[in-house]
Amino acid sequence: MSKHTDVIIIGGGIIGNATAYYLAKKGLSVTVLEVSKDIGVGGSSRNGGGVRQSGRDTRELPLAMWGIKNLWPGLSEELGVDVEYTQKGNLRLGKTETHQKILQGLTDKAVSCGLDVRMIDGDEIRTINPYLSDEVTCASWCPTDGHANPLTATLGYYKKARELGVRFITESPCFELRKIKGVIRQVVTPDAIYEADKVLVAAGYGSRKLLATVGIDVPMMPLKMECLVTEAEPPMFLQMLGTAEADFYGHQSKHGSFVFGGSSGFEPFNKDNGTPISSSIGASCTCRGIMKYFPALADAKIVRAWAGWLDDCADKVPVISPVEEVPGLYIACAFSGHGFGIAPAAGYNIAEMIADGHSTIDLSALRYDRFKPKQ
Amino acid sequence: MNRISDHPILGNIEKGQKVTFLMDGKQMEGYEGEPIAVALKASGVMIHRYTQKTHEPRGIFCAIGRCTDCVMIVDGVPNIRTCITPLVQGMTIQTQYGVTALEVTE
Amino acid sequence: MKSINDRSQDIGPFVSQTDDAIIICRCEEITKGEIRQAIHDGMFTVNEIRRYLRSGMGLCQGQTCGKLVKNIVVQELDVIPAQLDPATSRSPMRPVEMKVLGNEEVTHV
Amino acid sequence: MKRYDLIVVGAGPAGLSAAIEAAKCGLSVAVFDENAKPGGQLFKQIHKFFGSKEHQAKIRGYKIGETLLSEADAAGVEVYLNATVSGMYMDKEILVRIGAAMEHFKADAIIIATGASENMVTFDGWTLPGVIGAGAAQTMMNLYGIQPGKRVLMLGSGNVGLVVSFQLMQAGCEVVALVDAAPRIGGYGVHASKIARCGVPFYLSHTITKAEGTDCVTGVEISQVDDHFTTIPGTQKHFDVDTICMAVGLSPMSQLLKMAGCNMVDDPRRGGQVPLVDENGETSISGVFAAGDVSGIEEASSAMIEGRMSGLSAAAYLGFLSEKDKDSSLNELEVALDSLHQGMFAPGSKGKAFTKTDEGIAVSQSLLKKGYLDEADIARFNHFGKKTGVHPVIECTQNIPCNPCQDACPKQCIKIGKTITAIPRIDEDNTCTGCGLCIASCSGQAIFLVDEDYEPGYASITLPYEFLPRPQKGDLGTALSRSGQPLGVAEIIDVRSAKAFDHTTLVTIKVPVAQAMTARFYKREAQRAE
Repeated sequence: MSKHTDVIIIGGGIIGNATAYYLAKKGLSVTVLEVSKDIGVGGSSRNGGGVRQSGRDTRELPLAMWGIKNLWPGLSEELGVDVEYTQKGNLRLGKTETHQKILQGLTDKAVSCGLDVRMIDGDEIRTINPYLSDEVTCASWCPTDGHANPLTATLGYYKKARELGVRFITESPCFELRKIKGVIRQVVTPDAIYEADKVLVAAGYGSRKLLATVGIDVPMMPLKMECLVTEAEPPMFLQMLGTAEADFYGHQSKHGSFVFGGSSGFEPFNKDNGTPISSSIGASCTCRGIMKYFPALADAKIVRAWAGWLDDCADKVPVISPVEEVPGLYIACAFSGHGFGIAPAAGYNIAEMIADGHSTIDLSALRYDRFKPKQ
Repeated sequence: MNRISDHPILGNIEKGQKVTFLMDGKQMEGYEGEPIAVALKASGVMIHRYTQKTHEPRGIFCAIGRCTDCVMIVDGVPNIRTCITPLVQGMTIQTQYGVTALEVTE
Repeated sequence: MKSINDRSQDIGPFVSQTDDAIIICRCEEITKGEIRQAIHDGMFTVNEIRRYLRSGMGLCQGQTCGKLVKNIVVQELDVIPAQLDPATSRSPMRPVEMKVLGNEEVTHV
Repeated sequence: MKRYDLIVVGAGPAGLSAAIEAAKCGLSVAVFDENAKPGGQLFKQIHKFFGSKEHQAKIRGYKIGETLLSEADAAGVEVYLNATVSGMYMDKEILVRIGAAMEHFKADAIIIATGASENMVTFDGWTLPGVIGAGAAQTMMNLYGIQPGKRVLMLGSGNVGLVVSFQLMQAGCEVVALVDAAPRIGGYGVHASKIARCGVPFYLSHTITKAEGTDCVTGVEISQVDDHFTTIPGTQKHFDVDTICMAVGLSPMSQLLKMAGCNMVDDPRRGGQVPLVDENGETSISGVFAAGDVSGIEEASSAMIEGRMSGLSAAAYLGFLSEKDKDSSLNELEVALDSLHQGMFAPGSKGKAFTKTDEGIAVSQSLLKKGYLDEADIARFNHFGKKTGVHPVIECTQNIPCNPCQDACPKQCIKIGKTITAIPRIDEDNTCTGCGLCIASCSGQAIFLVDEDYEPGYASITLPYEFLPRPQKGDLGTALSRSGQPLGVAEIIDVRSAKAFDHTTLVTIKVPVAQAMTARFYKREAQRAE
């Protein structure tokens, strides 16, 4: 097989897979290079599965809204894999006045972008979700938000892209991007040098080191986040949940298990032993957080906890951008822990950007060169 | 009766107090401290649960708390590994259907 | 040695087998046929199969079916077992109630 | 957070042995085990162990467990029971579920001795209640005193399948057949012979094709397999059973090590995913050791030695033991371990088909295929001239690491020599007194005392008996052959029990002299010879 394709995508996560699929659908030949042994190993398989618009920065909100309107509802059918998309709303919960203020601020911004989201009180919250503790006094409520299964969505894009002829190579670490005569051309791995007319770097935090080989930087930090999942429970509620303090988030899956992410407060300082495993304290902290809101879940058994590194951007918003300084190079990284919900829309628009030179949604607010020092 | 009253090597295997418990509403006897699964087996109960998807019967498989096939609803709580959960006087045990005590009817 | 890293390699068409209906993952009730089909959908590793089908993600955390799934992949892809990592090991090693997991000393880091 | 010099995860033979050695060197040691009872699988092992004195040969597993526990206690080891290690993290920290709380513990060294989990095979109906693991059968009958079933079919002819089959019969269950897909019996021939002489048929090159029943197992169908383990149509056989028991091997339970980031390797000879360890049992993480089945499937005797080695290594790692003292102790243990690693069943011999013993005698094909020796085998392996008066007949024909019979005989009639795997020889210059200590000492129950001159026309045979009810002097029953076939009436002429026999009853039967070398078991019910 030729080592040349129209496009090389570095990173077999949901962004890379979705972009590969939409590019292949447009008739382009694509190679996806994934550093690990598994497809979809990074944040794509380590998130809470939220597909929400509320609570987002206004710069990425248009992408989120467009994706929920145009892609998510038909995604299972399109990919031939049940991505378990459920659109039953998102509750972002609060207990204190401070929480109320945080939520109100987010809500006001979203409303200005045309999103149907509003603040509701404790009684209304409990009519939507009767399992919430009485301590919960306020919430932002966005009825068009929802959740999906990050594992099947990521692998569904992979499966479909593979069917359309996209070549996926796993365990293929990329050392270097090489320009030939001023334009991007080569991707160097230990086994081979791959060539393409265009290269998309969508490798999470790993993008930073690789982009440095062509003199480009995205200011981001690796941040270890932890998730856990319970045994299957009888159906309780369908909303996606979050909190003003972001101490936990999650939902009940179609399978019946609850998937929750959470934080211990030490995430930026977490150590790493080389494998993305949970810390000794993370899952316990998340459980305490959950029980404060859902006392009814106290008896639910945790069967698994996991952790992963997310690519936390300096301004908490992704970089989705062409790189004019390196013609042919594109970047999609720094999703900062909320990339899953916008992944289909991102993949679709990146594919347009690469194939057509412009995208349906204006992504200029997410450019790589937006970071400016203090004046 | 499938309890071993006398064993050529182990002699009489020590047991706790005789206790009663309810299995799907029916009173049964067992020995305190022995795994629930053992007491059920002694009373001839083979089916501990029916699976969620295909409603197949399941019972004891590994007997050491690993396979989780023998889970039942114990005192109202589902997914309790009966092979390693000690029997207590007055326990209420229920056959588990999927993850609930409600029989699935199709 | 054949590599499993090239995901576009030809592994032949999916041909149904007489024992495809046998349950492999007892907890999540995943059959051999579903696992074989997943391999033909491109899921070449135990982790990918697990994420795609939920095999090994049930209450027992894959303790019973881990090796069985791996053997099916070995057969289907015609590779040797050492080429395939088992599913990632995760805590807690046994199911534990939220109220218990949340009940620990919190003074240390 | 509580902190120890050494934390051991797993209170089985390896873990307890490690803890004892380390504590004796002065380390503060804590052992964690998820079970209510310590000892791991030892308390389910009611058979006598193989090996030599230093390996605790001829002692039953549960007794070894009791000894280890009291030694651990004496050495000041803290044993946490019902304490499930939930995860192992950086900085040698573990999170343990104890009761309704999680507790964090740290140590300067950690030994993982979590043992193994059972492998399973799949067949139509394998999820039905009544299909169980061999470990489940042992747990039910030997720990909790309940029969796993009335009529049982065993899948797997390795030592676990053979030993558990025998234990099932001891628990009063009927073993209707022993099935294995391999063309020959995997475990010790002596274990196979114990069940063959009770009449259990062996079906080698067979596998289970179906467990029958709607709510639970009511029957089983087996079929023959070809050289590629594919079932041959039309070869089905049916048995009415209520229980199907699987003993198809073990896998190391190495998840904690993998999770902690130890370098792992898939090694089929060790049973699966194992940590990469150096000669001290130390993993790729400094101060984290692995011992016992978790680092490669063997048996409890090896696990105990490996455990001791890792305990000493941990002690040396933390400066409680000089390198010199460690090396000399390890060398001694290495020799003991090596002696277990010899012969036909050594880890390195897995899968090999031996045609001759180390002594150059052709191995018994009957034993490998049917579980018992045929008459030609008997002639080949028993070179004794005189047949006057009582004398031992040893039907031990494989090179296995075991020698208690040599130590048992007060008259030195039985010789094995320095190589523990040698086949025992009978020294004809020494005179057997018929004390029977050799019979009771033989973990394989392969020694018989025969007296062809018991009465004119009749021979006496003394055999090991571990079933209830015990026969009584004067009882009339049936003599069974090595394959469990009825030979004719046998009269019980002596029944001996003694503390030294450790629950093995010596039963002496009187049979026609022609059966002196064929009758090897006694059945209580009178049964006509066919």
